[in-house]
Amino acid sequence: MDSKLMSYVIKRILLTIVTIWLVITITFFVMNMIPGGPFLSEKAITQEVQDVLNAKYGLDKPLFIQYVNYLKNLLQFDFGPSIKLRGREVVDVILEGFKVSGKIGLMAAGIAMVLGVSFGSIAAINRNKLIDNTIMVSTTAFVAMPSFVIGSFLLLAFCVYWQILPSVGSEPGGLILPVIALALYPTAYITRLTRSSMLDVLQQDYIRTANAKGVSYVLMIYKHALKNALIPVITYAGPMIAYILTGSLVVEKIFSVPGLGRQFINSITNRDYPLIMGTTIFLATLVVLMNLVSDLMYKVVDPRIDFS
Amino acid sequence: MSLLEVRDLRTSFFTASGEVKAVDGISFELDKGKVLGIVGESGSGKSVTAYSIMQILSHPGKIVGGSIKLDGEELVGADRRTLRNMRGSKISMIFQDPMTSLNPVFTIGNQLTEAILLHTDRTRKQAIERAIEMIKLVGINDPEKRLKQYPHELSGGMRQRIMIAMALACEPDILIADEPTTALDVTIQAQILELMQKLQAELGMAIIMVTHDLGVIVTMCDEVVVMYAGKACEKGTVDEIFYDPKHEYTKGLLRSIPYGSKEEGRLIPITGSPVDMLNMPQGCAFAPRCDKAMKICLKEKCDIIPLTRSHSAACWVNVKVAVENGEILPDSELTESEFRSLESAGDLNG
Amino acid sequence: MAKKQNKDVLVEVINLKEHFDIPMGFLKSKKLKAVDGISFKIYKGETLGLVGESGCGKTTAGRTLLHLYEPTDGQIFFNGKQVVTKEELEDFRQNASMVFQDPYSSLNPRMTVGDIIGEPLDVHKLYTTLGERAARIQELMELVGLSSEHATRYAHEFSGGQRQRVGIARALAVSPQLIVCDEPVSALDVSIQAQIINMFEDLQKKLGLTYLFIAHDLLVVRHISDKIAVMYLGKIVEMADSEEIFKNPLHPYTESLMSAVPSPDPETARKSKRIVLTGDVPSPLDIPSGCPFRTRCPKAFDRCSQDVPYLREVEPNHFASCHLLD
Amino acid sequence: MADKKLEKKVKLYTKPFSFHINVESFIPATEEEKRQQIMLRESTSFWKDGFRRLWKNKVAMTCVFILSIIILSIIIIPMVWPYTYDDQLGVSQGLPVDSSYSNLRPFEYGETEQELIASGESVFPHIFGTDSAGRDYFIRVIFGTRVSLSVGLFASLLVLIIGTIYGSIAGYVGGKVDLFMMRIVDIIYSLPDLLVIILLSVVFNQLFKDALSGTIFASLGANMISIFIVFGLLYWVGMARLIRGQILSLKEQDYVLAARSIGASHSRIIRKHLLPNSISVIIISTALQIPSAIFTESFLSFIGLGVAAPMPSLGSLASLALSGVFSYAYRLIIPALFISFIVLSLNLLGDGLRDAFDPKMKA
Repeated sequence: MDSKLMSYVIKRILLTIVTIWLVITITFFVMNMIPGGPFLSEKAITQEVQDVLNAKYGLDKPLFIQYVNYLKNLLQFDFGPSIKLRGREVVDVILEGFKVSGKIGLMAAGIAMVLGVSFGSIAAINRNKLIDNTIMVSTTAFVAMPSFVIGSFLLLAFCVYWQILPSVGSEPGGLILPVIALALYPTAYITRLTRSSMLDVLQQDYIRTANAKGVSYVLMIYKHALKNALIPVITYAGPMIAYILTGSLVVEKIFSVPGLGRQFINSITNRDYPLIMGTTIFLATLVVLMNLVSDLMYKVVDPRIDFS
Repeated sequence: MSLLEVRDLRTSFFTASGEVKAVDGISFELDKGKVLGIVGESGSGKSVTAYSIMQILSHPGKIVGGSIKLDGEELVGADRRTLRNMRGSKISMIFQDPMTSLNPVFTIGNQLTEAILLHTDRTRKQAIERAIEMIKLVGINDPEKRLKQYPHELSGGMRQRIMIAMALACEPDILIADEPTTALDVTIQAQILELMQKLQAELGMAIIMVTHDLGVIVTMCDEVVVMYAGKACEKGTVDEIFYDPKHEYTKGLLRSIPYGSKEEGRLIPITGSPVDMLNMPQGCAFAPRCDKAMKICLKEKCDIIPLTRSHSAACWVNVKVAVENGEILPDSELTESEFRSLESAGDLNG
Repeated sequence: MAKKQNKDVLVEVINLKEHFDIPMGFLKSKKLKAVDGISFKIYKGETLGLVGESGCGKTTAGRTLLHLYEPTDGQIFFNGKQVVTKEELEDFRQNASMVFQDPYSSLNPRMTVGDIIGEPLDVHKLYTTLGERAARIQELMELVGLSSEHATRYAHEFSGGQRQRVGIARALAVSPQLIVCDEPVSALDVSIQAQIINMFEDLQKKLGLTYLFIAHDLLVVRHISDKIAVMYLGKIVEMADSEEIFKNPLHPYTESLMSAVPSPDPETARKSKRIVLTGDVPSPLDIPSGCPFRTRCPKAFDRCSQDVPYLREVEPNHFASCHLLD
Repeated sequence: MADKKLEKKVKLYTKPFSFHINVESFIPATEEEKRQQIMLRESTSFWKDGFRRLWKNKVAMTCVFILSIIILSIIIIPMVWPYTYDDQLGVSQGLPVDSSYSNLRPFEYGETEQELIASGESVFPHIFGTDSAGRDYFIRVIFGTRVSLSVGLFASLLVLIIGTIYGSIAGYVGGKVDLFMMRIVDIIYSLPDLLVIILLSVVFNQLFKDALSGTIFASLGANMISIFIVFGLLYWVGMARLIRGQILSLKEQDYVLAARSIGASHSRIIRKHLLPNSISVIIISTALQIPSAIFTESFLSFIGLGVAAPMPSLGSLASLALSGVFSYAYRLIIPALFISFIVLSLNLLGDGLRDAFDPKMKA
């Protein structure tokens, strides 16, 4: 790896660390703006109990010291205890939820990538033909539908009207609908992205060169065009993960999936502040890291990139 | 029989604002080992002619008529497989911008061996050997290292050399060069032109040189087709075109360029602006800019008329001169046999 | 033509340098020596042609001359004076203007042709009434051969040659003494080039203009220039009267540059012998030591890699920088 | 230099074998005749041209039509409708709650209304029925649309203002200032916006709850205010990046250099050259920003962080309907369809604007 690439990678990693630190800091101080602080429930408790609790969790110390302590704990993956789910650590709650959500998210992302790239290429190759128009109309529609609308419609169709799939995520087969609901939007988006970047690439001079060399149509599309066309698609990988994470909030609510998203919404409704903080930091870190990965992949895949 | 015969080729672009007849009936032949120049200004249809021969026109462009015969085999309307076997093995092409004409995400080696693997029975290893041989042939050092490099790591001149190596790897009969030196500096242009001349002498392929640069035409070509607004207005050998132009546009063009001597004094430009391809005049496309335009020029297009065995032009002025000299009578009619007998007349061959 | 001694110098440039910082990776940067110590004079009413290949610094030299970039080093005298204060710059801007290469990107697509030509008038407040402005715009348009009824149209409705006329009219609006022409015909079709070249010549006679004519096309430069300076990697390698430099090129680079241009005349082309340079122009970020041309010079010898040659008067009024000439 | 030998050999053949020529045709053409052959195309300005293209775009014009109808309805209908969005039918002071008004299906009536109809009076129908609290669902949907659209519009305006100012400063000043400003943008850009919005909404909700009571903002709710603040804090970065890129590329154009060489001031360059040439990009991206803002608002309302009850928005209506989805599916379908139609129309209109005014710009 040449030094320019190295220095770019280092710069990008530093920026990511700064971003994660910023997320933690914002989260901590913003949450501390709540009257009484985030670590105590609102239930009326006596002053003595309050003092004991404060001392126990170090809440009697100045805010900055609390912040430093919080950072120290985070480095050891200690997000503190939940205040609503008695006796449970925030980390455990998050990890338990993430097991389910991660599975759904990964499946949705995989489906979106595969289908999106395929549909997008098909549409671009058959530009302005019936199949292209069909794909474009349907993706336009799916892009315009918020995840909760898609989720609701799927619920209505498959669980209420036809009654062929369970409406609750914990039942067998219950994850099919949430995965579809999550995958639809990114699929549509990747389809459009692939199509437009493919059309762009197909007009490039090097495609003409390949054509003039006598390269067959199929090879031209799958070797010469696709690799170039996928470069912008890679940049969407990061935002897609972010979308799927936030999308899972509503989809898990609609289909009652016991995942991190539903956990998060419950923690908001219950005002379980340590859990909100923990989940926000966890998810934000995930998204920021994914952005880093897709950014680096983009630079590695495209040999042209000038790192200066 | 000529190696390549183009007859009345017509190519149009069907745009939202209407049909643009980019190439509107052009004919020429190319013999083995000859260099034919197609010269014209931007929008004259010279590049479209080249793309039409390769049949690699981009979207709304379409060949709407005419015939292209390679070794007697018709290419217009030929099936995909025939065309694919032709491209890159019988006819190869290089392009104006070597920066964008190589695929940025594949190595030089990958792109060089591709055509070799497609059109010959060579194994991958043999193909790599052939690629190395070609890189040496086009005068680039360190061929093994180049194979692993990406296009952006090379300079413009080197990229054009790679393009040439790629085009010649399968020993084509014809090389079409579409403005191959326009994007390059003069010293690099000289290198590329010299390389092309050297390779032509060694390998003996025919070349179609598409360019707007009259200097490049003079350096490289045996014969020239001058294009204006999608039509060939004059054809002939380099000497005929440059010393005895018979179309007013060619004459104007030759008058308007500086030859680099202080004695030449003021340049004599062609007046007016290039023709608007969407609003083509009814008669000769050049008539509105022509000093010698006559009534007929505005009404009717002149066919391309042979003047000698190798020289022909599409200009009414020639007809007028012939009528005045009594070579042709107004309202005269020639039968086909009379025409043939004229054609075989000995005075043309001398 | 008057004798040299009687001629006034309009522009004098002494040891002009223009270096740019190019960031390279993390906290590092490199100096791009676009123009590296050039000196020349342009006499009133004459044309200095500046030729060289892409990346030789000719465009940067022209822009720096017009104070579009702050010079890194060196002096620019205009009418014997240096531009220092804001007022002097304001005054300078009314005496020097520029014509650009690309007739498409040099005209604002959202402005009418009239407004484009009128912009210098607006900026320098060169009129008192709107009628005066319109009359001046009409005058300018006629001067460059445009019909004044086109003033309300937009640039995209015109062909390349007409657009370039608009660009020239804009440059003339302030009634300048000096016009820097940056490749003004290289984007135009051959048949249009001659129209524009003729116009430059006519305007020079009519208005007594002085040109710095930047181009890569040697034949065009030879046609229009009184004097020619050849640039290579930020330096002037040779400078002389245009006939002299073509008949008697002293620097190996000038020689090969001129022989590289293919002649559009078959006889001349057959007779001429080409000197083909090997290799590419080095990057201006990595200028070779000693003589910058030595890496491609067919006549290079030991000294060329050690000593930097300086531009000196080899023959009367013929300057060159080459160790061979010592 | 003409080769005289060749000249002599010139013999004329005609390709068509017959040949009719009127000697009259060889009279030179006049300049006037020549000029007639060239037609200068009709003069068009950028805007005229763009609007003509837009007018021809059937999809975009359909969207304009749909959006106009929606906008007119959300302005006029609440003024003339006999019910209001927070009017709980069947609930009146001092009387027991008349539960017959809750959960009416479309075109059903409550008990007292049925009595009125029986007595021959006409009663305004409940087109979409009522919700579980006995509120007329049609007017709630209309009002929800109004809320969603206004949020989208104002949030986009906010984004437009902040983004444009920030982006143009960074782009125009350039250099180290630009570098620093864009680092900040990079960081904000890589924050997962919805998570931050959720977080801030949770906190602001707590903070503003008391401060707002009694003011005109109370009916909007603390969440709404938070949404605006959050939009203002986070969403402008996309716009800022876009504008900066635009300004940077415009700055490199020769006509800006030309203006500088003339001696034009910074303000003139910005006013006459940079702004007019970036305005289409600004309009297009604002048009595309509105649906994304509506998206976000409805998302937040759906997870319970949007508008404060009883004020409806399309997202909160869908959210509320979810619990009764097995019995009253249409209550979910209606707002969902509304939101899809609005977002779809706005997206397509934005695409149409882009095609009409800036064909080069890509999503």
